Amino acid sequence: MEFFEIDIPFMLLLLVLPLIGTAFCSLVKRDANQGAIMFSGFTLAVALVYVCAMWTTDFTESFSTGWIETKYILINFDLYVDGMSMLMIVLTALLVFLVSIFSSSEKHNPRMFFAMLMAMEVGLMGVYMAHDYFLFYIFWEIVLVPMYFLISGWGGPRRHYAAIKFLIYTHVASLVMLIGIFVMVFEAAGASDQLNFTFSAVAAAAGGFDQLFQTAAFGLLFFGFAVKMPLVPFHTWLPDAHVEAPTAGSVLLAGVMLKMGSYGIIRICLEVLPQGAVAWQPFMIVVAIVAIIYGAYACIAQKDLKKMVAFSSISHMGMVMLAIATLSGMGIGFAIFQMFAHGLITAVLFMVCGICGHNAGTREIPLLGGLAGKMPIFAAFMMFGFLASLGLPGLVGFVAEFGIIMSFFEYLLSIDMIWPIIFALAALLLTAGYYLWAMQRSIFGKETDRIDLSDVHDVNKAEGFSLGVLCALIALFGIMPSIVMKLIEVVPLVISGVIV
Amino acid sequence: MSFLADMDSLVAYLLPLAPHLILIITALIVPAIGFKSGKAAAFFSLGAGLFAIAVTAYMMYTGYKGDFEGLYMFNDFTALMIMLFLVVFCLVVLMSISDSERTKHHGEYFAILAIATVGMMLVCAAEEMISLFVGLELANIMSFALVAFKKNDPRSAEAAVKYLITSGLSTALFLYGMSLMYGFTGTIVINDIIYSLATQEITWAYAVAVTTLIAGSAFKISLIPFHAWVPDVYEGAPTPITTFLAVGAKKMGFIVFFKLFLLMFVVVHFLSAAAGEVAEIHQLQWVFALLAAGTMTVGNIVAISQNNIKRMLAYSSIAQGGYILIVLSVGTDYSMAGGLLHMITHVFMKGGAFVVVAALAARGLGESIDDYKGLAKRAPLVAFAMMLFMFSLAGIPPLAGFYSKFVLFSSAVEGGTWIWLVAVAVVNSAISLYYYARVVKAMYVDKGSTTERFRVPVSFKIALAVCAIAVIVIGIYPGPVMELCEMASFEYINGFLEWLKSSPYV
Amino acid sequence: MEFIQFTWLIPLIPLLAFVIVGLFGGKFKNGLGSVAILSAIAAFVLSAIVSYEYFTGDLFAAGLAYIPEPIEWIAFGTYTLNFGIYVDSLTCVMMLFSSFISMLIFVYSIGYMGGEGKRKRRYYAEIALFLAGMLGLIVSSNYLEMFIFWEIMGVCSYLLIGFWSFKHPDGDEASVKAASAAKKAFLVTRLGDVCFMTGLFVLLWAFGSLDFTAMFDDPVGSLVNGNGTTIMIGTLLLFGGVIGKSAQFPLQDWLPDAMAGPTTVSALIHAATMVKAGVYLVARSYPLFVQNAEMMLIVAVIGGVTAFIAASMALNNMNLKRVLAYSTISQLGYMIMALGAGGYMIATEMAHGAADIDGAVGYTAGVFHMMNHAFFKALLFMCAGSVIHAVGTEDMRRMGGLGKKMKITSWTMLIGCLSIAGFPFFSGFWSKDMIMEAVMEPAVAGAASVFLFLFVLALITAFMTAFYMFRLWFMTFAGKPKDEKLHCHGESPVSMTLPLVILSVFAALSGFLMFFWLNDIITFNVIGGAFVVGGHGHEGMDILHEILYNQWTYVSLALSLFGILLAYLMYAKKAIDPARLNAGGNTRIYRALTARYYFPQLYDEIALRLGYDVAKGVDYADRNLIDGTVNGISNAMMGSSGMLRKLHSGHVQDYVAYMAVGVLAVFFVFYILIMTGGF
Amino acid sequence: MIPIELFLLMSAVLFSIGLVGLLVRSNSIVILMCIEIMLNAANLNFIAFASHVGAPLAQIFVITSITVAAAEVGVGIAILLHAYKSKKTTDINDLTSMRW
Repeated sequence: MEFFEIDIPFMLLLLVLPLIGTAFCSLVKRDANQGAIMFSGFTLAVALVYVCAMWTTDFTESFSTGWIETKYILINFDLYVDGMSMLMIVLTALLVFLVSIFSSSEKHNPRMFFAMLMAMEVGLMGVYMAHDYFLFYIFWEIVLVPMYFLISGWGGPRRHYAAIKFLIYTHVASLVMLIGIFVMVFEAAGASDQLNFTFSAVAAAAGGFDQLFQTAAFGLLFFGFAVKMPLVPFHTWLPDAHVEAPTAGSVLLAGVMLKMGSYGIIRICLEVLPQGAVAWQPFMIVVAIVAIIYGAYACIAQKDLKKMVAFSSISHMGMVMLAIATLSGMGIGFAIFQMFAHGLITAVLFMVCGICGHNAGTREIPLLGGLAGKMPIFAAFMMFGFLASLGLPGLVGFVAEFGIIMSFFEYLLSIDMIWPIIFALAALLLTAGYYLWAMQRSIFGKETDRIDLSDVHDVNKAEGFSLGVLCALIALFGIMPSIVMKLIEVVPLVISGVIV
Repeated sequence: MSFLADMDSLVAYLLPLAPHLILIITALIVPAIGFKSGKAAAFFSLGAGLFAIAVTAYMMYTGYKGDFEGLYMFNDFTALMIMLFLVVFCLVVLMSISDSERTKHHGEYFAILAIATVGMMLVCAAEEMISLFVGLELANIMSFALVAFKKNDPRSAEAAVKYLITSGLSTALFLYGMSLMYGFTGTIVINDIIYSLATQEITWAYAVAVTTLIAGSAFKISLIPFHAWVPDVYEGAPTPITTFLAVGAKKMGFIVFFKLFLLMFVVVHFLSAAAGEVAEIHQLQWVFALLAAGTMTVGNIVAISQNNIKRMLAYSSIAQGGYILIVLSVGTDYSMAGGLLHMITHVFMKGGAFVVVAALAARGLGESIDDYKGLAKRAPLVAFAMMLFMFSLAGIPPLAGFYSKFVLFSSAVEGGTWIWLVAVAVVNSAISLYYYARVVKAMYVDKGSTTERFRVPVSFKIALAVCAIAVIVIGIYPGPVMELCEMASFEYINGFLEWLKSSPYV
Repeated sequence: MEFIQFTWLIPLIPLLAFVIVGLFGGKFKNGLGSVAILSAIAAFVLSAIVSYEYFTGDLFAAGLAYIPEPIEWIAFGTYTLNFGIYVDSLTCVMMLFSSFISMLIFVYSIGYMGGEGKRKRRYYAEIALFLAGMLGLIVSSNYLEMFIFWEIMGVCSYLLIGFWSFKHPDGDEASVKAASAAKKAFLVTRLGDVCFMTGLFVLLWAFGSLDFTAMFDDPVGSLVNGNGTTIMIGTLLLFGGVIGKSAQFPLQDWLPDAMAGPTTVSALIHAATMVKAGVYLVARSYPLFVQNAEMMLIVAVIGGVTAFIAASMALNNMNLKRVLAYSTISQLGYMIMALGAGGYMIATEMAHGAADIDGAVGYTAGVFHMMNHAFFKALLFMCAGSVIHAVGTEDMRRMGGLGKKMKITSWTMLIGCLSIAGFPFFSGFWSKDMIMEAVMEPAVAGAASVFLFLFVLALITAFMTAFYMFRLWFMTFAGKPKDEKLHCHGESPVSMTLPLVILSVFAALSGFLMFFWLNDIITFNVIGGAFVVGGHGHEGMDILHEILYNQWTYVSLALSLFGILLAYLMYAKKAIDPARLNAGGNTRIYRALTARYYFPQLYDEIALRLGYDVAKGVDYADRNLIDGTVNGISNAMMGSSGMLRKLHSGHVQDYVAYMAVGVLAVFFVFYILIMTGGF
Repeated sequence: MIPIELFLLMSAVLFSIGLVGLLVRSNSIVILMCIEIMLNAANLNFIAFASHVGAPLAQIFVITSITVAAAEVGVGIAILLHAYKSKKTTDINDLTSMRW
């Protein structure tokens, strides 16, 4: 289309604007929050223009330029955007924008804080756009650093422990993933002594990978992504990180960072190593189911509201894994849908938790109670978020869950083994259970006397705005899911073509 | 006219040693200047160093290859290494300009420094054992003196003594090894030695010779368990000299390894390939792999619990040595390129870290990590630079350290034999992230006792700027440097293979 | 056809009301209740017009449904899920009475919720959404759409039951109870909904679509995958949803607790909306259900058992609203049983390959009873509401003699009781006897002796119903006040009594509709192998004849009259002392009844074991096993670091020793490798 | 003519003596002397081989290494003196201020 003839700068804007934002926020004397809002707003606008263009004509944009080319190594600065990455990009831009507004009243070292937010955005955007393994890995790692600072600088009491745990744990995972990348690239290079790190080159050579190699490489990559998602039993960094992280950090962490894992699985593992995927399918199914049930049960036992939400996102990412593991176009499509839906919903949940901890002074469910009396709007948002998260029809979460379980059901029919569907259904019940229980004990019932509610105040304007926007979107996409589906349709059909 | 012709021939005759000669002359002149003012001496030697770099770069650029009496050669590999050492030299000189720890003898200081550098450069260029040995010892003996240069600090003297004794042992081992080697091979020309080493079937005496040789140079690289001297000496020495040892003298040992063993493996593989067999792995490669694994593991693990930042950096540089040693076990020219690249980046990131330490010491900050708390508030730019170096050492993209590690590790994946080694290295670099992040946290997250700002001397600022820019630039656009390293390694190995093909052996 | 194509407005109007009230209600004193009421009125008027057009239109004459082109909601894989409108006679009846009754309840709320102040806004918003959900469910044209509204209703019930979950008029205890009741209602219905959803998966896979149009004409023919058994499984799962929603056995337990909400909400849930949805689902999915006779048998049995159990539990309950709740459950049981019986007939005949099957009495009876029940149950609840509004308690033991103070309430309630007890010529009488007949039909046909058993249950239930309803009435209105402290401030305001009067008229007379109008509307026939809803009904006179000349009618009539008499003797005349019968409430059966057959304990136990205990275990494992491993590794690192650094003792001779050892080590490793020739 | 093995054995013994001394003696001057012994063991090897194959190169090597050793001792003594000045001892067991 004509508009995108000049797209080279236009596509890079998604990376450059946050980068400028980072510099701006870290350099300005004051009003860093304004800067962050402004630049993330611009980015969001660009992303929206893109998504509109995409929605009218389901096109895929790519941008390529040479970067490092030597005798032994070929690395390009390749960017590529299709429906899946576009969804994630929009989500990122949106969430960063909203959290900048949400926490615009940050007092402690705001320059650094907002600079870190913008840096996060750079990394995330990069991950979802990169089309070269080297580039992909660079952005993948860049994301860690600002998150480390956010947790360890603005976090709760045990923040140092949580931050370093997060850093090391995920770093190990990404290094293992890196080995997987090396292996793949070497295999792709074959006899020629130049290692070509571009997605396209590896994908082109992928046809020649034999089953055994694919299985091995898949294992390496899968571990890296599984820790990021995270799947049980590699999840323990997540609850700590979430509990200690500031609200903005948690929102971005759960909203878009976890998606990096599933994105990687779809984008790399499935596209390049389909036979490996087939070999690992049973394992993936089991892991996914374990994650779903385990996460749900862990939620029930939690005292801390935020920790509960953290475990719930483990459970929901398990849903994503389940959908991917069906290896069907439909399943992968709904996996992407769930990634998007969970991004929106979990943002609401963590914002609510943040407000609760900030306004009521504690997030300990046993200490809370009857908040709805003092903070009705907060209670309304909380209820909305919880209901959305437990898959209430008419909200975006339901569409994803319905599709995922349907595709899982079809998969089970295809292997003539129906009973595992029980787990997926039980998860629905458990989810409803812990959310309702938490709601009953925190916002309903008699007003608590265990904490002093005399001077609690309801959500303020900024928080209300961000929450309102998110809730509106949740409802919108719940009622008209085809908007999102249209973007996704571009992707999984391609992938499912690869699946053998 | 004949005189001019003679001049030309003289120049042509000495050209292979041009960089060395420049520094030697400097070393002869500097003391005289040093009597008047230390600063002047510093600037003179700095200029000389830069000039030498320029000359070397130009010679390399023109593709000059030369040979001095079969003793020293000049080719891309040596040029690259010489430039590396010259850069180290300049860096150290920059750090030493306003070094409050040194009270007098400025001229001698820089002279000795220059001579030590010359020694290392000779090692790069040496073509036969005597000149290699002389170069090694030159660098060695000079470094004792330099380590002891902090007159008013007993730790300096202690460090010097420890260094003297341990390195004396290593010298003895090395020499003993060489003597046995001469016994087998009957020659002291390195290429011939390599060939006969590669072809001879291996007896226990052979093993003794090789072992002692390895031990001798393993001391320089501070491989486990030849590393014990490193933390003490690094801590006790004046910080510029610590830098010199960490990023300079260390590389010397690697060059010895490259010269003797890497080429030996190349020969083995070449011959087996020529004989149409599959290239089986030489036992020494396994030895080196084990040494590498042990070194990086111990270095990183011990570094975790260090509170003195110089000791911490010491252990981290032990670990870095372990990473580079991967090259020896892999033994491809791609991996050697990675090794050279990591040497270069290591100069800037580790050197930069030490520059920060020295700069802060010049402003009276202690060497304990706790003294760095709240540094981001007090000296933002220094803190930022330090963060860059730390993350670069930890291998966080997009910094130089990441890229060199990237190449290094990726090279070991080839063939699949050494993938376990990569796994070890990967786990290690994850561990290392812990103590590097600790420094960053101290600077950025923790609250300091005071927040009053201070500025560091300008010479340190320049040094910092150089290192930081290098770290960023090599990280973001490593192409050119990478090409240099590839050229060097390719030229080095292929040059040797050419010689081998032309030699009477095959 | 002008208005019928605006059917989609019917659910949309209350939805808009919900949005408006929810957003702006806070600004106004009465929380924009007027908007909600207007929306209900509009919905009713529109549905009336639509129904009129449909019944007068030629679609109805042709026995077809009005189905406009649906809009695509979402498409994936090979499936397309739509959003559409489906109007047939069943739809019309349903939307007519539910919107009408809701309208009345809304009006009634003006008085009843008068004291709620700022929280009216929330109340009106939620009931508007509730109505929207119900109407949407009624007009929806496929199962997924239905499910969505179904769930929305579930949430509304959750919110409304928990409306007093903080600041309950009866104090904190009650508010805590309300919260947990709301949670229970949602969870139990959720259990049903999960079954429903699974059913959707099965059907979607089987038919490749969820549109009624695609599924209802000759279902077995239109199968993409699977066979009759698949439909059986699918319908069974659907029926699981019904069990949850309409509080059938064994999931009947949430409904009595749901009384914690405001009485108007109870009325809404029991009469107009929520629990009726289940019955409606069965009636709507008749074409699928009648594919398997066993399926219908199950339905019927569940219904009968529910009817009996619930009625028995109502016998000795002292809480005004709870008695009504149990009666609701038991009446729902009736409806389900009737539908099951009728469907069983069709199923068996279809199994014998009959192409034309005359409409099942069961279907007619079930739907008919559902309508009547809507009227009199709404009436009863509103009366109870006005009583509670007046005296401020729900405990019948403290009431009595209210008849004099609240004339209108007592009389209207009497009508309601007569109607539900099946007193001749009141609406309940007709529908209940049709149900009896429907259940008897297969029994005498000898198709299944099970139905004989069910019939007996139904008879006993009829007796019990009469008994406990009049027990309720006598304890409340007859006699003299038992509790002097109990202050009753007279009759309720007109906004509350007016709906009572209107409803009492319907409750009394709606039964007669069957003879000149509904007889040709609430029907389900198989004609030429196709299922036809509406039309082809029997003559009203035939039905009347059927009922009056059927001896079983008089048996049941006798039983209910006996029940009324017994209640009179026990609670009005005090001739018989109940305490003598139940030994002062110490007999095992009495305790079992008060404990609702120990169902609640059972469920709590299950929830505790399966939910909380397992969760504790998982949490423990998470903290100690998994995270313990992670921390253990890092601690091991630290520890070894602390140990290794001790090796650097500072004695240079140690260092020399290390080097010497190193030389030896390298030598031996190398030498061993030479011997073994590498790894 | 004396077989070369004897020379090798001799040098090996010398080397070992030096190493043991290095390990056990605490006087830093003596330790320096031990190092010298070890270096000379190597030199002995060279001479032996040289006379064995009759090549002059090795003798050059020996001379060089003796020179180097001399330089090393020179600097070494200076350092020991420096240490003695600051610590007032030649016992290396007192030089343990830096450890761990």
